[in-house]
Order: sequence, then structure tokens, then C-alpha cells
Amino acid sequence: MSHPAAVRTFADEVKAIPGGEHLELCYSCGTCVSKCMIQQKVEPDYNPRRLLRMVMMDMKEEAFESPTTWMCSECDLCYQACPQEIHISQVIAAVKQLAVDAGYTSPLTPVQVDEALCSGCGICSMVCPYQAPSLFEKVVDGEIDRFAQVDSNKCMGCGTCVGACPLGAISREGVSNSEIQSQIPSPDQTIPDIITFVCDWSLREGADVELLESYPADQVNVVHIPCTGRIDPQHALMALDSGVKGVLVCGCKPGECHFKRGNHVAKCKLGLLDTMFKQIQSPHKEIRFVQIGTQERGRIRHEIDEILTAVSPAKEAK
Amino acid sequence: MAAEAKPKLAFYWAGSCGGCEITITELGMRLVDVSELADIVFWPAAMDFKYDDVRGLADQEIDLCFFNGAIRNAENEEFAHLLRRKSKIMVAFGSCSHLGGIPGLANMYDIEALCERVFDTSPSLDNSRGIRPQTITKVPEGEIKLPPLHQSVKHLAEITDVDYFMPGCPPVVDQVWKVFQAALNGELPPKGSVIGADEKSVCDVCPREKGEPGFRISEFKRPHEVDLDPDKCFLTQGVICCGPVTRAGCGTPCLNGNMPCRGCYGPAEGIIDQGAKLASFIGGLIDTDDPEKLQSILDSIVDPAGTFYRFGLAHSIISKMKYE
Amino acid sequence: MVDAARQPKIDVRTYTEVESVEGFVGNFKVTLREKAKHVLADRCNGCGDCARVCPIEVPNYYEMNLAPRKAVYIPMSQSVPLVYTVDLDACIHCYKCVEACGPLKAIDFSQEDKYVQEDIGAIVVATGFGHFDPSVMEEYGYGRFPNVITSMEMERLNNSAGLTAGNLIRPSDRKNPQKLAFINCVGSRDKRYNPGCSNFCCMYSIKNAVLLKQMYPNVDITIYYMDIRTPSKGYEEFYDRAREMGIHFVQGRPSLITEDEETHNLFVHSEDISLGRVIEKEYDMVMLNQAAVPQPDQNHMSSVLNVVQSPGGWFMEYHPKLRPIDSPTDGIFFAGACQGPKDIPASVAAGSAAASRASRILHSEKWEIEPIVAVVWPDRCSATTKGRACGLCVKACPYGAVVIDGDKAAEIITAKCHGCGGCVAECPEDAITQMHYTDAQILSQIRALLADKPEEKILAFRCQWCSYGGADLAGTSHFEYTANERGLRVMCSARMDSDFIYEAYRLGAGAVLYSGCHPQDCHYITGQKVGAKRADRLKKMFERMNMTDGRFRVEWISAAEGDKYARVLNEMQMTLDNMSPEELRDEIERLKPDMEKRLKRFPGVPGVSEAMDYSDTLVDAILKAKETS
Amino acid sequence: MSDLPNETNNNEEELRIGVYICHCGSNIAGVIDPEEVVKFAEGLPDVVRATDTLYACADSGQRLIKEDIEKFKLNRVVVSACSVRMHEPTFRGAVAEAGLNPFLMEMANIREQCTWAHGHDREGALQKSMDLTAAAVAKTRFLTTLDMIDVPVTKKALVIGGGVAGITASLDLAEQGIETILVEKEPTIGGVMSQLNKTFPTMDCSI
Repeated sequence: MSHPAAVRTFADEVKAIPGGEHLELCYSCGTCVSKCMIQQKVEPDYNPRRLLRMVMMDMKEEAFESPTTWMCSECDLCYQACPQEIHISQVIAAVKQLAVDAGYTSPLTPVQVDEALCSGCGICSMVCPYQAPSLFEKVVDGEIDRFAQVDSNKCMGCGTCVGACPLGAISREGVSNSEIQSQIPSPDQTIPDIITFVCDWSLREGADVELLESYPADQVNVVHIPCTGRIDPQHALMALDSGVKGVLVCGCKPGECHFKRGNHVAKCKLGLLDTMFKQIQSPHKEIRFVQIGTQERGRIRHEIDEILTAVSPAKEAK
Repeated sequence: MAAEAKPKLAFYWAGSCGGCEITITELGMRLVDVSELADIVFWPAAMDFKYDDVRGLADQEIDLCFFNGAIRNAENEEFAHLLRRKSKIMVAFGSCSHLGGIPGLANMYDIEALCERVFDTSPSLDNSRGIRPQTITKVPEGEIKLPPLHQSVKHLAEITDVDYFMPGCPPVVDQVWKVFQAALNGELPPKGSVIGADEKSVCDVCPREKGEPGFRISEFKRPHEVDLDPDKCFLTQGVICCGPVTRAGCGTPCLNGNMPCRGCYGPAEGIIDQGAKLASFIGGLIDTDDPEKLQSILDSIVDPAGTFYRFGLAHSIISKMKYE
Repeated sequence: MVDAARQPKIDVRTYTEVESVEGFVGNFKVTLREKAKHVLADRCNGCGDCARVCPIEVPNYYEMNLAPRKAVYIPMSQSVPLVYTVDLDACIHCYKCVEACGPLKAIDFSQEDKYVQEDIGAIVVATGFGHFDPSVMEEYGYGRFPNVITSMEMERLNNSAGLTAGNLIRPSDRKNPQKLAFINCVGSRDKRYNPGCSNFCCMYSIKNAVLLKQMYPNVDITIYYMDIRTPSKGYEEFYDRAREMGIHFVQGRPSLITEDEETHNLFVHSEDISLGRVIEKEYDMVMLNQAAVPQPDQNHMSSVLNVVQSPGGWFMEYHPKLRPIDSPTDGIFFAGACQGPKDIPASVAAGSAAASRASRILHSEKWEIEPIVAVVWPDRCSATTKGRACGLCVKACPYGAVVIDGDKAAEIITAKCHGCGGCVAECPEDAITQMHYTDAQILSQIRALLADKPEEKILAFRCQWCSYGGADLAGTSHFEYTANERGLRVMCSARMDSDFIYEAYRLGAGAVLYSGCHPQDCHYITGQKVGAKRADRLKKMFERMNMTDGRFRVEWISAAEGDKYARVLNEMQMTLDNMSPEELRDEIERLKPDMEKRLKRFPGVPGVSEAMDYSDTLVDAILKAKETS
Repeated sequence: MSDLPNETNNNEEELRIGVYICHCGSNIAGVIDPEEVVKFAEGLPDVVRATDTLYACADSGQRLIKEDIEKFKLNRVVVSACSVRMHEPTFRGAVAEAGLNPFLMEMANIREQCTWAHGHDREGALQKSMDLTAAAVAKTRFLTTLDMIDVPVTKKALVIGGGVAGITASLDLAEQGIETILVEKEPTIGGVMSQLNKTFPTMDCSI
């Protein structure tokens, strides 16, 4: 007895890539879809459950064109929540790898490198959670010089490299150094009590986002960043220097960063800044880092109220 | 430039170690060329001038003044103002006048704590009578005056208008020569520029092999704790290097000696606060795989403020906030 | 309940635990511990005067800890028997109860736990199931958000005999909830907690929804589900009825519940799979349909009864299809959810089935058991040859079936012998044999299995109850493993004589697996321990001989671990594949003299030399037959 | 059981072994060719009859064995089929009906532990089937007749757990006249069911 040679399906291809093996355990419960915030915040067509289904049903082109393939940032909130313990982000990564091999490209806008500013220090490539930047060599004025380049299929746009780049040579649309600095008030502008740098993913609930935007301009100035990994302590200092009395950096709870590690990076940066404040015995200015969990509905209100109270004696003295 | 109208040069040292002065002497025979092209009207470290000689000059009579040292006391400040008035071009020369330099690290402490350390508790000192210097001391010959200390160390631009900044601790001699030539030839860039240095950072000229993508630091070490590989980026060896944020132009003597950049050339172009930017990339390099360990990794950095702001503390926003 | 109490042939013993079970079918000796109630059952009239005066309140397990009970209590008003119990952990010894009881004198603080031994012919195990604690699933906020409750709490809140007399209120403000969500499969069908389906929750949440809807027609109820399972008669129709009543069903497993800290209302985040869209809805109250899990003391009961547990901890039946009520131990039967979640009709059916299986035995005068017992050759026992019995057989026996009387040879009490073979393998004089598993039988099997290319073979010793069952399950599940395995079955790992292992290596076996039950699963109480100790000695010895790691494996594989059986065999094959044929041959040859030395005394055992001679002929025949076929 | 096994001379009578290789439909025959195993078994010592059968456990299969015992004067039987956990009682019963002591029958498990687990390696499965059959033949060479042991029965049941299943079992036993002890660890019987509100599907009270 012999069986005809098995046809290699799309699912077989995905399963052959490490991480893709457990694809077929999915029983389509939808936990991943609602745990993930991409559909609610960014892309209505984002749906990991459906992508897995497309793989199983041999819908290769649809899968390659699906935003799910390209927008998963491997935060693994879904993996922790999946009752079948499928490492969904790894399955998606397997699909993405096949898509890239097939010549598809990411629809996302990657960070941009300005070679005129780049010193080739390689820090961007080291800090990136996705290893999107790398260094390459080229001849400039007869000498070999190094510059960063970014793999646009890997870049998820978290801005961690932007926050780390010493010379401002990497920028991301909307949160370049100049764009952030333009939101820090100059002396001739209204100086709010606090500036808050808010990671767009840390406030799960629409109600909390609305609340944040509802504070008057002379009280709270909101600067949106894609991830607290984008934070540059320089900006916090500049804000305080401008007369703002408190800086609140709002990011995700440990283990819940949308870009794997940005919240930890921010914790390190701001932790170092805090140590230096203490070492220099500079009177303690309010720079706070709060990490809000997906279940902490309404916490942002308390955090804002607390920091406003903390800075208000100074306000009365004025 | 006609021989009889030779431009006038002045050198002054305020709160400094004297290293910048030595750099100028290191010009060696080139100093002879300088003296042929210009008149040195004031150089207390090398020549016998009195303060009154400066006071006697007309305003803006000095064409070019190289001012090194930080502003630590009233005398430093007085001379900064005086020389500014007497000079057409004022150059903050060296890290101390540019950024506050090493003396600026004193801003971590208040005056009383500093004096206690320097005059009472320093292990190399025997001051059992508890003598402290006084600003006015009566002696039979009259009064001896010492300039009073300021509450904080300032960099030159904090108290007066500065035309150019020439970084370095000390500035390297070839850069000094280039600046002299440019100045004497009237080829200086627009006012406010940093001169005698490059725009990009030390990394731009550092030949060492950079870290692999995704490289992270799980423990920081000081240079003496590691057998440093001369071909690899210091950061990849867990050693903090200020190269990424520090302006190039020094000729990398530290790197050539297998030591990390200490940051004396100050922030590279585009950086507002050298230490904060350092924290910004160091924070990104820390291994975050085990969040429980973050604090212990951070704690392995010995003296962050002294390391990140070794030359620039007096110029930093944190220091500014403290003394506002 | 009351029927059971009234039935004269039923002796109801509450507040009583099974301490130990010994013996065998028809002849079990069971020790029961009747915990002291400190109330005399024959005097207590259930009036409750004691509880009225008792000043101590503690949570009542019966009300899912939502309501208090006194230190002297009955769990519910219809308790059977209607006898109060003093909970000494809570009691402060004020003796107000004694006073209130007055002349009845039913309360007796001097009472102590009583140990009672009973002779029993057959046992029905109906220990039931426990409830999954959803507080470990942080995403649902149970234990932190007051209005997230479990299904069992709902049962009490919605029960006319319950603490609120059936008035459904929500814990945060005691208001009647208007919008409710039920979430199914909480902790079940979830590989992180319990991979299996809890069987009855679908119907159970529909039931609760229908009841609430009947009582409060305006209440808005949404059931979040992954699949609705309505496999029995009338179930699907009931589901239809619920939908027609306006109960909403959302297919989509919620990933998160958040709470409004002021109103304590809850927001359920889920995908609505029909819409393909994430929805976030606000509710007054959320009920989590918690998984059914094994009883917290299931492991303990498993070792008291010597029965095996399936993955997940349920008691394992002898055969899932053909003998679903029997335990592997003759005379012990399962009823109800102790062997896996069952709904009420199934539990009742299983109760009747177990009674029927048990009554086969109980109606018989005699019952047959297999004659696979141990037998002593007295002339070989050291008592005869050396004048003193060594007693190792006595130590090996879990049942006290071996006795040594003075300087006489050891003797087996057949009625007590369960046939594990531990004494047989332990006897240093080879003076004991086991019927149907003699040395001669097993040796000739080993020779046959290793006749052809022994160096390629993995000889696997398995015990009848666990690892043989595990191998069966590997096959039933079609888990593929190496065909070089050659399995050999004995009753227990205690029977796996060191001599068999030496013989296998002497014959040039590539690898040997020594497998049996996990210690707590052993069919012969401590037989596995006897086997494990020996295996440990062998392992250390082979290490000292520098045998390649992995050529001798000791693995405990339950009848439920087919995957493990396949994995272990494949790993062993990998060990062999990682050696070159020359390496393997050299090692086999190097170790042979050692093995031969250890087997020196073996041929003296009755039957062994004949088995050796026969095997030589057999091996020739096997090789020849393979050549021709 | 008082007779000691004397294995050196209890096989004085001539051994006549019958070997039956079961197809189990395609469960076994789909992976290996049973006829090959039959041919192999014919070459083993003392095997006087070897044949394959579609379903050894079916009536026809059992009948074949029983008839063969008489026809070929078989005094040992080997059945290469499924797990002993499945059909050992069946084949013991079959040989007993033909007058052979049931303990003179030995099974080789070539289904669960062979063809079902080695579908990927047909040749390996065939070799294994042969070896397992040979081992069973070898064991029968040393089998002795055994009698079941009769034990007395205490006519009393113990039911552990007073929930709905335990109560039902107790009632069923008691109604057959069997003394039953119903043990419950809590102060009341009733179990989970008594805690429930009305129960599905009849919506009646649970107590």
C-alpha cells in the first residue's frame, strides 16, 4: 500500500518555521483578538485569529496582504492569554517571513536615517527590539564610513532607536526630536502645570484617553509617543527648564509593552536620571514614571491628580 | 595685516588646573610664529602682567582673548567681565570655561560640605586648629583679601557673552594651532560656534568594531575591571564610553590608549544635555530580558552623575535647576 | 438524600473519612475515621438552640463562603442527618451551646475521632469533583472586583434556600443586577489550567440564564462562549428555548474584564466572532463558569485506594470504552465525577452502573482471582542452605504475604499474595518463583526478542498496570515511535530482576528500558518502590561501568502517558543513532564479561538451564525462519 | 496451589503449539502482511499450526481456534492480536471452552504496540510482529496449567462520597438487599447537587 505524495500546503510551510508549529491548535476563540489593542486603536482589519484561519485554509495571498501579518509587534499579550498556548506572534512572524521571501513588503512607515547626522555608532541597531537597523559601510570622500540603515520590513515604529540615537540621526514621523521639542512650551507660551508623555498603548480604554485630553491646556499638556522607549530624558529636563512643574511619563505595565521592551528601557533611562538628581542633590523635581496595566481602568485620573497636587504648592507660591 | 598694527592676544586662566596653559606652551616653536604675528598683551601664567595692565587697556583693544577655567569665585567672575569688555572676540577655551569642566563636579555638593572636605576631613591634611581661609585676613602689613567663592561653579557663557567655544581638557594642540591660524586670518565661523572640533561624535572617527544588532549590557564595569579588547566598542565590553554623545576633534588619544572616551569635548552637535542623552542611550542598551534585574544592572554603574557629566555638570540642566 | 437516610440497609456516616483500604476483592479491610462532631447523634434532635446562642461566626463552605455559620452548625437546614457539628477550629469553648442544649445533653466535648475497621466486599468510589479557583486568572479580576462571581456563588445567590432567599443581588451594593454576563470555559479547555472540557457548564450557564430570565424578565443576560455543547437528549432544544427568551449568546472568549472603580460595573472585552470585531460591553455583574477539577484531596484518595489518575488528576478507569466503571483493581468501581466531569444524569447513571458492577461480586458466594502468585522452593531458601532466612522477601512484600517462622524456609500466604513478584526478584537465592511469570518463561522471551540483531533493539520492560498501558495508549493515539522497541510485560516493576537486565546486555541488547508506575500509582502499593530501588542500583552500577548514558533508562510512565512512552523510546533510539556501529559493538563486547560474571549463579535456578538450551534452538529457528520468509 | 512447579519435567508431553495472526481488519493487516508472520511462525519449534484470521476475537476467529485445538491436538495457543488489556479474557475463555487450561494461551500485542505505533515503518513493524510472536511462542514452552483461586466474598459494600452518584449507588445496592456503608466527609450528604438551584433539564429542586 502506498500513499500519494503529500501536497505541501501553506500551513505546512508555516509549521516548518520554528514558532509556527502549533498553528493548528487554534480553535478560534478570539481571545487574542480582543487582548490585542491593534484592532481597536489602529486597524479594524487586524485579526490574528483570522490570519491563523487563512493559513489553515491555504489562503496564502490574503494572508500575505493582511495587515495582521505586518502589524504584529510581538508584545505577546495574546500568547499569555491564549488558552491553547499558541505562540501566536511566532506564527505571524513565520507568515511574515514567508511573505517577505515572496517579495511582499511591509505597509508600515519605518524610521528614517539622516546620513548627514549619523556617526555610525551602532546604538540604534543594539537597542532595537526587532533588530531592524544595522550598519553598512560606504565610501565617502575616499574613505570608508559607517552608517545605519533600517530594514523596513522589520521596523515596527516604536521609536526606541529615536530616543537612543545620540545625534538625532534617526527620526520617526510625528515624534522626531524637533516635533517633540515643539510641544514643549517656550517662555512666551502658556506654561501648563505638567507635561505628560503618554505611550499610545498604555491607555487601553477609550474613556481614559478622553479623560486625558479633557484637562485644560494650562494644567496638562499631553505629548503622545508610540512607546515610552521613545522617551529622551533631555526632553523631560527641557520641559522642567521651561517652567513646567511636573513631568509624567505614562507607559505600560511590565510584561505588557506593545514593543517588547520600551517600558523597561524607559524605566532604565528615567531611573538613571532620578539617580543623578539625587546624587547632585538637586531639589526633587517631579518626574514620574507610571506603568499602567491593561486592567487598570481609571488609574490615569489618579496619577494626574496626584502629580497635580504634588506640584500645586509651587503654583500657590507663584 | 601690517606689522605695526599687530593684533593683540590675551590668555587668562580662571578656575582651572593649568592644563590649558600647558597646551599653549606645547605649540613650542610655533609660539614664535604667533608672537611675530600678534602681540600678547596678557598671559599671567607665562608672562609678568599685572591686573592693572588689563584695566589700563581700552575697551575692545584686545583682538582675541582665550579664557580658560571655570567661574568658581568672585575674581574669576570679575576678570571674565573685564576681559569681555576689553576684547573684541572672547573664546571659552577648554572644558572648564566651555562647560564647567572637572571643577563643575563640585556642584554636587554645597560650599560648606566642600570646605569641610578640603580643609577638615581630607586624609592628607592636618588641620587640627580648624583654620579656614577667610576672605579678609588682618596682618600687621594690612589686610589680605581672598576672593569669595560662588555658591556654584559656572561656565563662562553663563555669566557673560562668549563668541566661540573651544572644547577639550585640554584642547589638543593641533586644533589650537588651527584656530590661531583661522583667527589671525579672519576665517572664524559665525559667532557662537564651537571651534577647534568636529560636528559629529567620537564614534564617527572611532575605528572599533560596533556591537551586533540586539547587543545588550547585563553588567557595567569600570575600565580597570576588564581586560579591554582594543578592537571592540567599549560599550560591548560593558564599559561606559561617552564617545557616542561627545564631539569629535580630539584625535581620540583616550581610545588610542585603550581607554573609553570621557566626554571632554562636550556634547556633539544637536545634543542639548550631554548626561541626559547618555542616560537615554545607556538605558536602551540595558538587558531588559529579566525585568527583576534592571535595578541591579543600573546599580552596577558607579557614580552615574560623575560619569555622565564628568566635564559638563555645571552646564547641565539638573545643575541649573539646583542653583536657580 | 432523605431516601438514603431512610433506607435501612444504608448506614450513612457523615463527617467520616476513609483512612486506609487493604485486602482484595471480596475481602477488603477498610479503616474509617469518624471525626468527632462533639454532638451525640442519638441525642441531637436538630432543634438548633445551640447554634442560636453560639457567638462565633465563620464562613459556611456550603454557601460558598458568602454567608456565615456558627461554630456549632449544620451546613444547611435540610442537612442529612440533621445532627449538629461543633467545629473546634472555630470554637472558643464558652460552652453556651451546652447550656442551651440543657437536659438533652447532646453536646459532648470529650468526644474524640473514632477509628473503625469494616470488612467490605466491594467499593464504589464517588468522591466527586472540586471547583476551579478563578482568582488565578488575573484577567477576569475574580477576588478583586466584587461583582465578578463564580457559578457556584451564583447558585447560592439565586437559590430560594440560599442566603438571600433567592433574591439575586450583586456584592458591591446589594442591588439587583440588570445586565449580566456569563463567561463559559473559565479554567477549562485552557491548556494553562485544565485542558479538558468540563462537560456540563454550557447547559449549566444556560440553565441559570433561563432561571434568571424567568424570575426577572427585564434582566439582560449575555453568555460568552467558545462552543455551546449540547450533546444529550433535549439539550439542544433547551438552548433554542434560551435564545428565544432573548438571552444573548456571543461567540468569543473574553480576554479581559475591567472595572469602573466608582460604579463597580464591569467591562467585558471580547471578540464577537460573528462580527469579527472586538466588543467592549458594560455589565452590573459577571458570572464565571468555573471549570470542574479533581477534588483537592484526589491525590491522597488515589494512594489510599491504589488507583491510577488520568492526566489532569481524575481517577482512571480500566478501559475508557469497554470497562468505564471499573478501576484497575478488581472490586473497586467508580461512580460520578471523580473520574471526569459528569452532569447529573450521567452521574446518576454511573452510580447505578457502579452498583450493578459491585453487586456482581456481592451477590456471589465466591470470587475468582488470578493464580499469579509467588511460590517458594524451600530447599533453595537460605533458611535451609545457611540456617538463617535473610528476610529480604518479607521486606519486599507490600501485603505481609511472606512469613518466616523461626528457622523454617519462607512461606507465601497465597490468599494474601497479590502477585507483584517483588519477593521473586529480590530473593538473593533465587528461591522464589512467580506463577505465569517464571524466570524460565521470561528468559526465553528475552532470548526470542533479542534473537535478531540485538544491538539494534531496545528491550522494554513494562509493568502490566501502567507502562504497558502507556505503551497501549501510545499506539491507540498513533504516537509513532521506533519499531526497534521490543516490549516485555511483567506484573510490576518489582518483578524486573537484575538478572534479566544483565542477560539482555549479555545478549548484546542496544538499550534497555526499565519502566513502571509512578510511585503513587502503583497497583501493588509499594511494589514500584522495590523496583525503583533496584533500578537505581543498576543505573549507578552501569554508570561505574562507563556504559553510554541513555543505554539504560529508568522511566515511570503511567497508563495515561502514551506520549511519554513514545518520547522516551524515540530518545533511546536517538542515543543509539548517535553511536557509530563500531562504538556500540565495542561497548557491548567490553561489558559482556562483566554481565556474564554477574549471571554466574543463574543457571542453577530451576528451569533456567532448560530455558537456555531451548532458547538456543529457538534463536536458530527464528533466524532461519526470517531468512526464508 | 500447593503443588510446586517443576518446570524441568512438566513438559514431557509433546508440545503442540497453534499460532494465530489476527488482521484486525486493516488495523494490523494495513501495516504488515499477516501471512508473512504466519510463514515465519511455521518455522518455530513445536508450532504445528499457524494461520491468519480476519478477526481473531470474532465468533469465527474463536471458533477457528477451538476447532483447531481439537483438530491439531493443540496444547498451547498463541494469539498475535491486540493488547492483553483488550482481549486476554476473550481468548482464555475460548481455549477453556475447547478444554485447554486458560493459562496455556499467550498473546502477542501486535496492534497497539506494533502496527498502530509504527505505521511509518512497515518493515520494522513486520520484524517486530515476528519477534513478539516468537517471544509468545517461547513463553508458552514453559507455561503450566493454573487454576483460578477462589476467594470468599464479604457481602457488604462501601460507597465513598455522598453526592448524587454515591447516593444513587447506595440506594441501588441497598435495594438489592446489600448492606451498604455510605461515607461522607462533610457533616451532610448531598454533595454539589444539593447546593445547586433548580437543575437542568427538568428545572426541579435539586435536593
